[in-house]
Amino acid sequence: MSNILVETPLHHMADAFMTLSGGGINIHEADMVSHLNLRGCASDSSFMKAAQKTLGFALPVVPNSFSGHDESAAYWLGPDEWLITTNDIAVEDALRVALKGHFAVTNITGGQTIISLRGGASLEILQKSSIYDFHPSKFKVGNCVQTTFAKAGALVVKKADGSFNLIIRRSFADYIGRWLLDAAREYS
Amino acid sequence: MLKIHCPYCDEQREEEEFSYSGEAHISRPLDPGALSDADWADYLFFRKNTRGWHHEMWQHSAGCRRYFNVTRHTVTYEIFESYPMGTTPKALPKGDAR
Amino acid sequence: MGRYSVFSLMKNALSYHENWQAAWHSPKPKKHYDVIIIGGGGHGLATAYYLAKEHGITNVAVVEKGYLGGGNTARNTTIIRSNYLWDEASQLYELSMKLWEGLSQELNFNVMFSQRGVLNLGHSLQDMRDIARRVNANRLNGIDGEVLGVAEIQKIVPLLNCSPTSRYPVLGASWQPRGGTARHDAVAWGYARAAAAMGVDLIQQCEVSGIRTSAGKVVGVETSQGFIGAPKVGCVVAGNSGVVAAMAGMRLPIESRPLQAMVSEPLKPCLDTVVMSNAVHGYISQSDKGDLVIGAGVDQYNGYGQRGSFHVIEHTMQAICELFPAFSRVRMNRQWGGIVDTCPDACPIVSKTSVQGLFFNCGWGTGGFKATPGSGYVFADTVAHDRPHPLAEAFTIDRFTSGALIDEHGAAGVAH
Amino acid sequence: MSLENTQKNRLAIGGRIDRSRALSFTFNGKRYSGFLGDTLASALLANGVDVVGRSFKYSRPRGIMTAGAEEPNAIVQLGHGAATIPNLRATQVALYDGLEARSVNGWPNVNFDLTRIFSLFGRLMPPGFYYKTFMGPKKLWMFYEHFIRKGAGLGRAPTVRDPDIYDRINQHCDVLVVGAGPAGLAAALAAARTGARVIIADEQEEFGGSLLASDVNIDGKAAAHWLAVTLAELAKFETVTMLPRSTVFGYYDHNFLTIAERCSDHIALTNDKAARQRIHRVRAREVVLACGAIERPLVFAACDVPGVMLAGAVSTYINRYAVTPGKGLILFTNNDRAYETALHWHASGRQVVAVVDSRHNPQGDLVQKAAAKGVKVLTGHAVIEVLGGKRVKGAMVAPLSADGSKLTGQAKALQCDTIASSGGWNPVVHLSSHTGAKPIWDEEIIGFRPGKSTQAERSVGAAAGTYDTASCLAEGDASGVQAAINCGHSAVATSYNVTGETAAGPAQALFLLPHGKPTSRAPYQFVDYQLDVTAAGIELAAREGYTSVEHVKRYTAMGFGTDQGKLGNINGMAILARKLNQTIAETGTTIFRPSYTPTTFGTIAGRDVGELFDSARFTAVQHWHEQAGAKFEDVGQWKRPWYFPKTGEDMDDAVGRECLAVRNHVGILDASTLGKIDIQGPDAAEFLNRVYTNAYLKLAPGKCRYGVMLGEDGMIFDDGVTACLGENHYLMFTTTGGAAGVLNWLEIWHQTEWPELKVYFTSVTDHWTTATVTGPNARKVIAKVCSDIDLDGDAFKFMDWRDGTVSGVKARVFRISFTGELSYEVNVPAHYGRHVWEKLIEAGAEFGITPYGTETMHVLRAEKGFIIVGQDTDGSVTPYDMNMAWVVSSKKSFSFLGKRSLDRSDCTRTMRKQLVGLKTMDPLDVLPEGAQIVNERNAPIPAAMQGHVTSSYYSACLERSIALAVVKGGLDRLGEQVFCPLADGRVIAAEIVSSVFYDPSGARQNV
Repeated sequence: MSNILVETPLHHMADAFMTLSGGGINIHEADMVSHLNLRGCASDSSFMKAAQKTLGFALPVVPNSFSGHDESAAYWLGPDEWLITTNDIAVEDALRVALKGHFAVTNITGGQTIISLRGGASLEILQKSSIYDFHPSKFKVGNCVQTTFAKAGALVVKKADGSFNLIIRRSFADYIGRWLLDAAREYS
Repeated sequence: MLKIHCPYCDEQREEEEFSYSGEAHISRPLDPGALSDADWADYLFFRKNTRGWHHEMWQHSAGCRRYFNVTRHTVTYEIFESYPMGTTPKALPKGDAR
Repeated sequence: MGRYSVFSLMKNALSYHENWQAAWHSPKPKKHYDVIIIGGGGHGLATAYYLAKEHGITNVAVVEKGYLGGGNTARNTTIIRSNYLWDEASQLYELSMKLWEGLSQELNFNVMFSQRGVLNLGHSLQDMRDIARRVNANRLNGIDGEVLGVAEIQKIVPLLNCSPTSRYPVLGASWQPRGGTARHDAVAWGYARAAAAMGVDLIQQCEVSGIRTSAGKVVGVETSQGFIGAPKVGCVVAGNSGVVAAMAGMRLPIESRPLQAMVSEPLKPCLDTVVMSNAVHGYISQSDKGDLVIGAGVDQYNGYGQRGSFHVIEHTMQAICELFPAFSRVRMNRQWGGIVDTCPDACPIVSKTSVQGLFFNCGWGTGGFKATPGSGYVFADTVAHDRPHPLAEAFTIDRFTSGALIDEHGAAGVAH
Repeated sequence: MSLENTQKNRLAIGGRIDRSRALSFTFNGKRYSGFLGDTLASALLANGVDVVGRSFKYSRPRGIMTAGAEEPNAIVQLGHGAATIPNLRATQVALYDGLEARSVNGWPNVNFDLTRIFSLFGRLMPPGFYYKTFMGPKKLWMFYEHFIRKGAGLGRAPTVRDPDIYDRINQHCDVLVVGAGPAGLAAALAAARTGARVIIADEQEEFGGSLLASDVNIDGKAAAHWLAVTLAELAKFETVTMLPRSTVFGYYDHNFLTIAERCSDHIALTNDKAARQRIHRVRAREVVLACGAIERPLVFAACDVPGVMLAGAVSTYINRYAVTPGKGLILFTNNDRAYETALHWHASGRQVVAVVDSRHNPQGDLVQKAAAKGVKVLTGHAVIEVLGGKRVKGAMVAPLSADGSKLTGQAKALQCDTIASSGGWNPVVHLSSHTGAKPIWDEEIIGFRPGKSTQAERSVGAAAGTYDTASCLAEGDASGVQAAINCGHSAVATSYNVTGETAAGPAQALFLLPHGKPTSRAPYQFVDYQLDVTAAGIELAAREGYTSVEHVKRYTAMGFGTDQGKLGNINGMAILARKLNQTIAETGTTIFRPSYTPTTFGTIAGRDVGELFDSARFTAVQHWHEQAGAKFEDVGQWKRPWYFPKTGEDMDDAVGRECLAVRNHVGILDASTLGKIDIQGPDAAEFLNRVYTNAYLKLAPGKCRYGVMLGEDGMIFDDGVTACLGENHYLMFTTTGGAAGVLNWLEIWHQTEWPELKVYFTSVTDHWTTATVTGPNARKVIAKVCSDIDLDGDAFKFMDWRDGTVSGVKARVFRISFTGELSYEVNVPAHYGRHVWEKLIEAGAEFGITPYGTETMHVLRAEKGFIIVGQDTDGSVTPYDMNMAWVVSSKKSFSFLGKRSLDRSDCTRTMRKQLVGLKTMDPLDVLPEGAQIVNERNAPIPAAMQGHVTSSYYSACLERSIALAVVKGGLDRLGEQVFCPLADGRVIAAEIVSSVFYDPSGARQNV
């Protein structure tokens, strides 16, 4: 499949993002991983166990938090909804095999992308773009939140190294990319 | 600019994350066919439009996408409580809001 | 009532304006009237005026909980047009337009009706289809209207952003030359003065707390100034319609929402017409005082607070700056909110009710000001004859049962 | 000429200006100098400029009256060209080098103003004169209005795009402190020390408020020193945000406040590096309002002559800017505090002609102090009229009755060039009243104080009517402590030791001064300076029945100026109250609304302008479309290829070519924008059965079905194909515009009405790229790129779908058709979208594959009579109206959404508008979309309209025009002729025909 062209939603902005680096803010589109939407009943222990067994870690049940690690993570989206990001494409089928009863696994890899936001100005850029309170005393490592981002939406993730990930929809990526470039101008 | 508690995210969140969805506790008739035109119209269009404490539906559209109920005062805009679908609201505070 | 004219002005100037008569008096309510109008806004006062003038019913009281013209009449953006889509609506608004055209003279009170024209911009192919449909319908209803191209629009509004590369480029517009604006307070005052001169009692600071009925008939209203009797009661209370309906044990297909508006600081003339945009969602005109008068969208939630949410103001300002990039450095002087009574089909209710002698005139939503004369005219006729005026037949409350809604969302579009 | 010596009123020492930084500026074309730290107003006063503007109605010369936001007269236009700013207050403009300012009124200039002629007719322009005149003859108002508009307005708007950018930032804090005077600083400090997140904002150039020009000592330090120490401590906290030059202009629900920060206006007219202004959207848990008070002038005849100023403003100019704005001062007061102004003036080495005190026996320390300095004090006297035109020349002073209601003796003239006026102070209750709190009249402070809080907010210091520094600090500290505690922090109180303050004796409630003549005949006694509202005007309004304070405001325009009545409204209400023989409390006040001071449009808009005005959504194939030269159409937020013109082609050429290519060969469309919802769960079929008009229980895996959704009102609101992907698994296609609405529609019914149904919905719109390959050659094209699907017409039928591999990518292929041709909709994950699209183009090359856009799609589907929801429907049509009875199942046990409404009388009546086709008599006539339909060629106006044209095109393949329309009873009128009268006068005749123009049997899509 080496002759197959794979295009991430922001492939065309890589250079523009590069021009910012060195300043107070560093923006880049993360490498592609699988995105799975997982639905199921959090109070169904067999479902939760099966998911944990397959993923190697438990699904988060605390609102606005995520579990897992760099290779594979699960983000709380709602009381019965999670986003799984993983660089192991086998996870999708493994979940379908492991889970029983009423659940749903939906592959949305093509529909999303992840933007990494690091540097001293990250917090201020988030404040310019979103109404959520990202202050370190409120939004800690291990937190994630779905909220508005400019006139679109994003799942904002606080990573262990203090940097942020924005998980966004493909069709809005170009707009959000332009918004970020505009917001970051004064820091570069 | 309302600040609304989402019972699922269990946080106070900004109004811009939510979509208003009208008067709460209006359930769809089980047998619409058995209703008179007038009764059907009442379900479809007629509303309390309360001036005071109002039970209403909101969706956390930019968040967890869940619908829930809010008891809000339509004059002071004070919010008394948020509560999940299918649950019953607390007794209303005595008298008017603040 | 002394006639207003440049001569009366000069005469009074000589006596240092010490001898002007009151425009109206504030009597205590009588025990009984032929008709009580609840609500002393533009629509209520116009109803009382036409009851007296057209139907000779002068034993009328207008009861107002605050001060005359203090509700939406004092809070709207004064846009007047009649280019609605459906026959029923456009004919009602056109009746209003014709009344506007002679109103200052009829009332002997200058309401400053300024026919500077109204543009409704189109930003998408579907917008343009809807505009063409509406303008064609208007012309066949005898209402003036044209579809304009970008070049013609730019001539009328030099400061409008007509760049083909903007986010939502202007593709064209509908143009109603007879549309325009008026001085909102003057409309209420003019009707009040003319009605009072014919014997109508204008009772301010008089809040209605109940509607008394007997055997399915209305017998009067309980108020903060005591019970006032009447065999006919007309409710013209806009945002508070639901509250008054509840007093009569009724519900209405109406929800009351906040609607916000704002004005800039006064500027020298820079915008000579009214510009409205549904898609970009802003509308703007310039008052004679020089303020840019701007309307925002309706807030999403029910509210009687006469306050709305700030992000609605932000979106409106973004729209104005997008349409008029040169206004970006102009400053907003004042911002306020009203309560609009919105119907599911964005059309009003002018109707009898299940209670004999109780009438409602409401649901004008965001489009009430422009309708003031026509609304008062047909409602007075409906109350006087106890049957809908021909132009009001389509606007009875029954339409929500039969399903004969008149969906004007397209033409009503943005709040106006 | 050297810069300094133009400044005749500048003191040699003192003030907070930097004498080492001289700045040059121009006012009305004349060059002046000032210093860093000046405002435009202080610099103009330093230079002895008296007349800075002309009044709105009478065009009277006006001078600087105040030192702040309440300034009504000194309204200027800054700069020129694209960056010009209208209507700024000179008192709030920080001076910078090269600043260029002009008065906004006065022609040809403020000192020699021809429009002054109008004031001769002043008597003919009482309040409301517009309403009484210019009425006839009919329509002539437009003529009068033309001239009235020319005369109205203040500054001029720019005429080209704003060169600056603006920014918006969201803030969340425990405590927001509004105002950085003694009370605000004490509050901020108390809260900050608890570790609370604090924001403190002040509209002025530097923090300090009254401390910037105060003689008191705090904890043994001079006020200015204490200020410096306090600011330094605040700056140390990471949790504290300090915002000078930042006006809190609005207070909204649930403690949401908006702050406009002027980032660079003190440096230059524009900012090419970053945002010129920035809005802070603050959500605060607790709010402390320490926004101070505004002095109230006394109202007397000709009190608007340049040289009449607020007493506090005079002190501010002397102490803060080292400017004494005159030579000889008369101080006119009804209270003790104003005496400080006389002392400051005296200390600056200039003459105090007299203090005129309306009170008969004032005893306060300051009164003694003044007397001790040898200042002449006239007690029980009043200034009743000002002498002079473009500058005060003197004052008529007369003895006054104890209650201030009448004169008790002859007036005599005193010479002076400055009159400092003080009628007491009005707390700034504006922000608190934004929340809906009604201000309360307080006889104690002779002013309105903030009403009952409706939010977590408290007013302190002068804003609450507390005027001595010691109490301000104490109240501030207490409020900061309380606010922090309410936020869950533990706090301790601090006490401040203030020395050097003189206690003030009681003031007198006095507003309008009597004159020898009655108010109606006295020279103008101005209340609202900017709009020329006089005491006589207010009394006239009352006389004419405009007795509500709101009526008076609207009838006289009092308070409608750019100062929003900050200076004059309370006086106006007091005058009205007296006229109506009621108390001020009974009279009440008008409601204060945002903005506290005017706020720049661009600041409120932020960065959401230009390309960022709204998000533009793109498919994965966008860059290919751009390279192919596509023209784009806005569909909701999406940018969709509209058509692909080749060089020299116009739209009609391109669309004709694209249509023929599809009908005769093969075309390809990017259909990725269609909404797609993945539906899973044991009750999925039951759910679909409830939301669609037709039946879904028997839809087998591998099969697709077209469905229509109704609102509960029975009207069509979306349509699309749903495929059964497997047991309990479906994929629903929605319209492009309807995608979000449909998902919410499904969710709300599931979450609120049918939670017992086991089903999940997930949007996969963005996940899939959908390439529609359609036309007689479609199968050949697919065959070249897909080897693992049996494409045989019997194996893979119309309305089937299959999994397979397309040019190496796992794909889902649907045999559904919106063109009526053999079609394959190839769906692949969007990151492969560009790849698969290009492979399809390659594979199709030999068959003449042609990319086409939305316009061609519209034509092709119209030839087939397929509707587009939102174009052929408008929210008022049922499936029956659309001639789609076949899609409505009457057999379903569950009463699907909207079904009941279809039985209402209006939905079942005859002569509803129904979807039909129209063929123009002249096949080359293309009906304009939106054309209305009537029965006769020359229908009289108003004409009975039968319906309208919803879709209309020239069909290249049928070589004639075709149209879809809704026509009253249309389905029973096939063959009838109708007419479309057009705006250009043409009337086009057309025949009502079936809405299916092409391949009625559907043979072509079924091969």
